[in-house]
Amino acid sequence: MTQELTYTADEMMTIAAARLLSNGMFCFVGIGLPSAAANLARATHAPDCVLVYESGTIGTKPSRLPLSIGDGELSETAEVVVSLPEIFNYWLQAGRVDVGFLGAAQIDRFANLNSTVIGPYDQPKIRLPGAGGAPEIATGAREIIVVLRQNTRTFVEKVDFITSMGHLTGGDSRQELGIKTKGPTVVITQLGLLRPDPATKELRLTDLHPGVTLQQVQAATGWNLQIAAELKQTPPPTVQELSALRDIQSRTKNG
Amino acid sequence: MTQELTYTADEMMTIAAARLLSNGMFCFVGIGLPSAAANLARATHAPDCVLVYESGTIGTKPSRLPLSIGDGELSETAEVVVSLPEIFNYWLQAGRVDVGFLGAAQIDRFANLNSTVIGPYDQPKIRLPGAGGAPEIATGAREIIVVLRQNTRTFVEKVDFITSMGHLTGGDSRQELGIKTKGPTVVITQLGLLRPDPATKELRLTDLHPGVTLQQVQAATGWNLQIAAELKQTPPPTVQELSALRDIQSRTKNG
Amino acid sequence: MRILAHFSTLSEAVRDHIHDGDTVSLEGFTHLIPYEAGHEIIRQGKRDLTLIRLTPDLIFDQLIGMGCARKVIFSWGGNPGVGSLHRMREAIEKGQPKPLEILEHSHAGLVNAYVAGAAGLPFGVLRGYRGTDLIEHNSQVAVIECPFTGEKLSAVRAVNPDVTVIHAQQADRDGNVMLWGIVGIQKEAVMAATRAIVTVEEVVDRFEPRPNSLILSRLLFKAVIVTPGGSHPSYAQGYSVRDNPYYVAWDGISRDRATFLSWMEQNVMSPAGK
Amino acid sequence: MRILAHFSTLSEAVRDHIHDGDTVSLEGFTHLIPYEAGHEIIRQGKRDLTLIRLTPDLIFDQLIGMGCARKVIFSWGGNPGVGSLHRMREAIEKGQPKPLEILEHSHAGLVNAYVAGAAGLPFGVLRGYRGTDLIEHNSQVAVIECPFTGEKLSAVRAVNPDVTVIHAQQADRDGNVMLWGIVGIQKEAVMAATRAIVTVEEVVDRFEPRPNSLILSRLLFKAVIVTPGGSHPSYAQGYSVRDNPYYVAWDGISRDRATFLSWMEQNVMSPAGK
Repeated sequence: MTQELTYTADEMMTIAAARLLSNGMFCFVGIGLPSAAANLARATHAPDCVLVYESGTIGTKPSRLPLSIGDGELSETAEVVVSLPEIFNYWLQAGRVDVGFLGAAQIDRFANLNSTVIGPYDQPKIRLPGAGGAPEIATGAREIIVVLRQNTRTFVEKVDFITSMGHLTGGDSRQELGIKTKGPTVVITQLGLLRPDPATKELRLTDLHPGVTLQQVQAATGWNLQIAAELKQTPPPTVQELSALRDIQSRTKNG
Repeated sequence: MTQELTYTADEMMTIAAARLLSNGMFCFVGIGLPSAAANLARATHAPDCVLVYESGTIGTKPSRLPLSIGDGELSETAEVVVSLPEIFNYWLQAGRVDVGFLGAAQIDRFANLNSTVIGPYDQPKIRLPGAGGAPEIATGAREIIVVLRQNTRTFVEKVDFITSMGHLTGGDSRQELGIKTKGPTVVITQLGLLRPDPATKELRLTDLHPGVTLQQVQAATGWNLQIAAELKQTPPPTVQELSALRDIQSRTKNG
Repeated sequence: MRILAHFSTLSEAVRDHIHDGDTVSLEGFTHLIPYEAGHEIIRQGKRDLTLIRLTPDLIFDQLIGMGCARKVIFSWGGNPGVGSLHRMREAIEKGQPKPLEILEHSHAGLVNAYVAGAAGLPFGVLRGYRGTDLIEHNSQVAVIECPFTGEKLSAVRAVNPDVTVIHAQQADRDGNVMLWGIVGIQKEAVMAATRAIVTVEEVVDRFEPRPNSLILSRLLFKAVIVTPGGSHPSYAQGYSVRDNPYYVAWDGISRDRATFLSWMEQNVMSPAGK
Repeated sequence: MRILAHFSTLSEAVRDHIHDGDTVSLEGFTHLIPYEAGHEIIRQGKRDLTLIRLTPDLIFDQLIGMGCARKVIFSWGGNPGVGSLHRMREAIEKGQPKPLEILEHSHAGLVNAYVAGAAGLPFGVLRGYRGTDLIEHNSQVAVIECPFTGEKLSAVRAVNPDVTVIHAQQADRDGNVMLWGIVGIQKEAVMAATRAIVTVEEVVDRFEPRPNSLILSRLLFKAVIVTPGGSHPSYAQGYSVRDNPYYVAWDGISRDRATFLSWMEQNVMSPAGK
């Protein structure tokens, strides 16, 4: 019998995200957990997953995780470094990106994302950093993986500000704006995975991480969360996944 | 007494054009006579005249005249080589070019230029190469120097096709299209120089080359050409000008 | 973006990626013109192509004279420094060997059509074509008004070729491509296309940095073909010089259809040693 | 275009080219941020500036906290990898030390505003801002319709700063400027501006070719200033590494206005050895 592995919620999220990436995929990555997930995928089952950061570094192979999207190692290990007009216009907008990762401070049931402001825009309660590359990643990448911590402050009935469009008001409302990309296809939290219902586009819980209960998930959601008919159990992190991830992170801390 | 110099009509045109360039001017140059004129200016009174060819070579210093705008020496001797979107959008359209040179197969009294077709567009008598960079040089450069041979086939009452706008129908018609650049300020031929009247914008003969008569000029013009009140005489080529020009051209032939 | 570049032969690449009726861009602004690939298109007898190049150059004169084209999109159609493209003129003026439709831009206009195509936009904007008769004869140019200033500018419809072909100096073993010198509109022509193929002078283990150089990602190419001298009679900086006598001689070769055909037979269709 | 670049000092260049009320862009995407030039702007007490950067970063936090700015145009206003820009937040949330107007873009939007500015166009076009609330709060974004397809896209008004300031690795003796590594939006920011000044790590006789490098013509600069370490705590590839501990420490320094002011006094206004 194998010994039970211990791991953190962040590790589970990162590993769940990495598992969704496959070889040859072209991934638009941000700093933090998405960057860790993409590099974990590269270190394990998807060595030919191509990473691009919005700083214009294409096919970059950092040995440790960058603190900022502009860290020198990203450009030194890149196949090509391009300017910002090129990365946003010729790569992202032109539809060459398979998967974009986005985080947010708030998400609603249709996976619309807020990273701009809590409270009214003109009288903010909390002013957040703002849009960055997110709005165009949200519409330019073929599909979006959202990664964020789930609680009632983040999973809200209505976001205070739509920074990045998810499925707008559900149904075909996204397509009706003339947008052909899929938008968020999965939301990864420390509790499980949520995916939009094919018709209504409302997020449903489809996967539960090990040891998490449905009650915990519902309690961490600011609306009445739908549960998929066939709810799956996320396989726990493997020894290989955990050690590869911890290896990347220890190089980062010591770097 | 100095000995009379002999020179060709092309040499006179080239030298007259070179004299109009000054140090520090940023000149958009084409192949042939304009290229010879700009390099002659660089070799004589305007060593810091900056040459750009539409191939994207900026600050190029060819030792001999290129046969095509893409010759290797243009890029090898350039300060910077930029892409075509950059040269046309960021340099020409952005208004950084002081002087553009244009030739043509036909010109009218308002210095509109045709390099597209003789006869109807859809049933051409002679199909010419077409626009190239000319239409946007004509509106993007601060001013335009036109260089072409003068005869009744080239100086016509009405051009068969406006490839590059000069002063359109005269008066303020050019400005009324929202164009702020000056357009053609001088036309150099083998007979003399013509400049637009400040108000009507109709070309007037302002300078006569040595040995040319008014009758010759009138006979080579397809409309009733106006003569400036103070008609000037072009100073003949100097020994220095001629030998510098011939030097450039002999390097070209032997290169 | 999942199909990666692979090394191929010219005959395979042209057979697999260029089909009758395709819109094909062969770019290279005087420098690095993909002649060998163009000749392979002729040898394979491709038909009804819509050909795009800023400067048709001799390669389009050859393609048109051999009956491969039904339409040409271009912005300057001469033999640089020499004169006319006689085969293209005969096709336009007399419909020989077959009628040729033309769509005529200025350089700046066609450049911005490629830029828009590369950026996935349906149109580009420029302060161009104003006061010219070009706009009357080009349905792909329209007036557009600035929503902030009210200024009227020109919109040019994006070009998105089915295939773009370029020639470059080097590829690395992964299929990344490096070109240097006059880089023209190649990046945009490649990125605007559904498929792109590239011929290169040679394959190197590592790119040496060069002034005025450009690296195009392996992700952009369906096929990379080692073709030394593939841009002759144009040139590849660092490998060859422009064959100016060829350009000058072309005027005589191409003036008469029979002379042209016999020259093509000897030099392109079944050249000695091929 | 007739005034050529000349070598200058930072105090002269800021005095001569940046005036109260100017719109000033300081670009460098995480890499090559012109900190020293920003500090000189603070030391000279410039006021009422409209500041433009994609990522305001600590340099704008410092400029805003010291009262230099009346407006910020930006697209992502955080401390990268760390958290908030506390001085900028306090100005937006509480009007301290003075009210701060903001104009907020996405990266792609502001990038295309610079591109349009560099190209001399009044607006740029992108498939962006769609479905977001940003468009409601930004008068410089409008809907535009493709005249060919009818598709609705976004137009973004061009930015044309009075002055753009950048930091680069090298200048040559003529004043041409070379940068390499992450090159961001610097070319467009420089070319969109009425005036541009550049600080460089060093002057070299000849540029050595580098991968991913960019040369900006001397014709684009009013002043070139040799300023080694001029981008610290960001970095200049080949010369320095990013000072991540500085970025982390900034969170504590900037959280409280008094601590911030005393830090600025000691480290920027009258630093030891200056």
